[in-house]
Amino acid sequence: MNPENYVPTEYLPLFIMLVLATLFAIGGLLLGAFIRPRFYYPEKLEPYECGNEPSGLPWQKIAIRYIPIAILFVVFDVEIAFLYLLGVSFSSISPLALGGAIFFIFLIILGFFYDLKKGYLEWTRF
Amino acid sequence: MSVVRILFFYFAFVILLSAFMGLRQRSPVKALLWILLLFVHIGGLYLLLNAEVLAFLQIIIYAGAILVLYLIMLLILDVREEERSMLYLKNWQSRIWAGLLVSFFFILGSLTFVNKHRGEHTLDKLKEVGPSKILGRLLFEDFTFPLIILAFLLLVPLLGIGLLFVKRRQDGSA
Amino acid sequence: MRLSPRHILLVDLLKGLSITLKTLFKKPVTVEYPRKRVQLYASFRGRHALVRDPVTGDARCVACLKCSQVCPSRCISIKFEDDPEKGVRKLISYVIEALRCIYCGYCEEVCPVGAIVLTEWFEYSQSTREAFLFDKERLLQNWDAFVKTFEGKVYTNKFWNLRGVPESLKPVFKREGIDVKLRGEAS
Amino acid sequence: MVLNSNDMVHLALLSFFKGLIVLGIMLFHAAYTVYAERKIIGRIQSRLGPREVGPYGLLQPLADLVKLLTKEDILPKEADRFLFKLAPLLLLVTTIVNLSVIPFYPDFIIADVHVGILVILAFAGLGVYGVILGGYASGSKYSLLGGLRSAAQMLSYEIPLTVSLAGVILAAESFRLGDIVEAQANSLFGMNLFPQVIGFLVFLICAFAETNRAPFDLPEAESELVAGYMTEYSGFRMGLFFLGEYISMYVMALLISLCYLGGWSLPPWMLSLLPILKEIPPVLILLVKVYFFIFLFIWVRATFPRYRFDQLMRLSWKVLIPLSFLNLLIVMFFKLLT
Repeated sequence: MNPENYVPTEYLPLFIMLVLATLFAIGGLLLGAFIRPRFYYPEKLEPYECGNEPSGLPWQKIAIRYIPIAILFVVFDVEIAFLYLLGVSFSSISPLALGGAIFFIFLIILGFFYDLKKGYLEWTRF
Repeated sequence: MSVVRILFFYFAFVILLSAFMGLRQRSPVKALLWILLLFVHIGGLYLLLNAEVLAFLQIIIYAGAILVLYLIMLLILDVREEERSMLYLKNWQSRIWAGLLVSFFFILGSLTFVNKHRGEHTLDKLKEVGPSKILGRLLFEDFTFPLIILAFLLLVPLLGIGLLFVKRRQDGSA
Repeated sequence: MRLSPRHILLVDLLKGLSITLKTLFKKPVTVEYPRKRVQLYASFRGRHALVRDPVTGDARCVACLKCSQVCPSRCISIKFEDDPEKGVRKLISYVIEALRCIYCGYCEEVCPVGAIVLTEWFEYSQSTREAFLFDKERLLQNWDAFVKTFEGKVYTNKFWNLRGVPESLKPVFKREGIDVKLRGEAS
Repeated sequence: MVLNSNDMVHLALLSFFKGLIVLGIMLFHAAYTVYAERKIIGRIQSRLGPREVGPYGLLQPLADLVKLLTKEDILPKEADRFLFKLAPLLLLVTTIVNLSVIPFYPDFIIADVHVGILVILAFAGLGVYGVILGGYASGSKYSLLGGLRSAAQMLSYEIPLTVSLAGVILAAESFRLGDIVEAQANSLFGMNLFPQVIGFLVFLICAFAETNRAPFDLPEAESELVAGYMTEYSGFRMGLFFLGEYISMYVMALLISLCYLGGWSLPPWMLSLLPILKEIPPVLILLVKVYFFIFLFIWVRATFPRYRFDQLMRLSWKVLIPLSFLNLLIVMFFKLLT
């Protein structure tokens, strides 16, 4: 095998599936475009607000509570990447490496429990 | 030209294009979407390099987590359109700095460029053992110490989340 | 946080699931309406009607206004004039706004002559508001339409019999009912 | 693999037809799951469910399709036109692609890649964009809040889901779903369910939350958010969101069956007890498992009331994540013993 002309052909079907799914969705939309009615008037295009006149734009300042969740998600996602790699090579690595990996997981869990104890993850904190 | 070359040039072109378009785009959310395209194509480039695990980890972590964090941040901070005056490339000093930075990376890249494939992890071995297993073994055996440093790095945001709340408590606002 | 074995083993959740699973195999209560019908209860309060008097062929109403006074949603409006010769009131118009009616049945309860009834007729949907403005003629027609489907000979209404009022004090029609079969001879 | 162009065309055509078959079967299933859901929930509520269209209402999905196609397509005034159109596509496409790495049969898989589970996670991660962008682009307050909430929900539940999957990967030492099924068939209990009950439960609960199904159907909390990120969508675009939800239900049901219940294999003790079970075709075994989970999805929806948002977050961060790590430690312990 020569890396010069290596093509990851296993992933070709994945790509084909992607194209198929896109074609299906766009095809459905196009098919509908021919037969669906179009009777637009300004009231119909207004954003929904339970029948009231819409008051202001939606893009206003929203609670900051979503940010800790996103940050934690990033941290855990990185950790999960290593967890998975550890899972795959669990029985083929040396005890020392295993110890390092478990220390890695343990440290993150420790940080997580610190946040939990401090209550940074309470939704109703503020 | 072989298929690999064509695919490589496609990925490289889209990466450069989406980076450029992401910089040009005025709406931050759309700029973010260009960056999403960029990340997905970097994944494709990894795939061509026979780094399957890395390719999908790239998408999972960069596109699926970090960019989502940015997106949520954007929605919360209510930035619909970038302010014109905030364009930091307006003055010539910053342009020079940016140019120097780009050329630094360019030189660094060309210095470390290797035009042949070497090392013990050949394609055949990769196929035999499986790419994920080799990566895992390499990571945990040879890079145990950097891994532990990484753990401490990852601890920083976990401990730093509290800062978000401390500031708000001083305001007294909810 | 509450932590008990009951909590950890999800006993409550499983109980809920078992209840819904049991209902899954029970017979549905739905009656498929246009094909099957439910048996209406006696004196179901449906479309309004003015009883057609078998003798005169007109409404039995004597314009006493009790119904419009008692109506909680004020949907009955009556106009009348005094007839000086006979010394009785004469009904000019009797209008019910059916869309405002809440079907409480006070009007038929209070009526001293059994003129207004809420018939056991519920299929009267219309597509305009005006169609629900029942005047005297419409109300009489409603009665005729109802009588056609009515199987018994004598119409009595459960709501005519007020609790606590002795039988002897009730008007005759409330005791014996209204003879619906006479209608054909009178009109 | 190094292939010449002829082989490549062959592979492309083959996978194209495989993809068509899978897509067709899955769309059929999704349509009839809607029907089954209405029917089952109807019976649970002592109603009859759809009955009017065709015998026993069996043509109801077709009628729904016609309705969705002929419904007006409304682009709200404040909407970002491009993103508004992109969002449902993104969600549906990323969900459908997941099907290509799932084996339905020992040899029937569209893309037999080494990193099957990573592919599913990657595309599930991209699906979050559909939700957030749908909420952002609509230009409505309900949409934006609903989108943010669903995104927060999906992010919070993806962590325990992936960590409990790590236990499965640890047991099989492979990312490929086929290998995971085989490893289970050769294990002591024949399925991952028994050493990993905690992981199974955590995964099950997270599967409900990831697919935005009751009792975690916060985006569809009519009483507070109207229809969440779908509020402004109508017609076929809303249909795409719905289809995405139902297909992701199937992806999750398939994943649970493959990762925890042994997929198309039956545990060895069951086979030795009843040798006749060997005659059942493998795909039927998988189907029974998948249908059971689909039924469970519907059953749970008909039974449990919706969670409040803070309860939802508390459940994920305080209960499920610690539990999933506990599960992982247990699996590691067992693995070290053997």
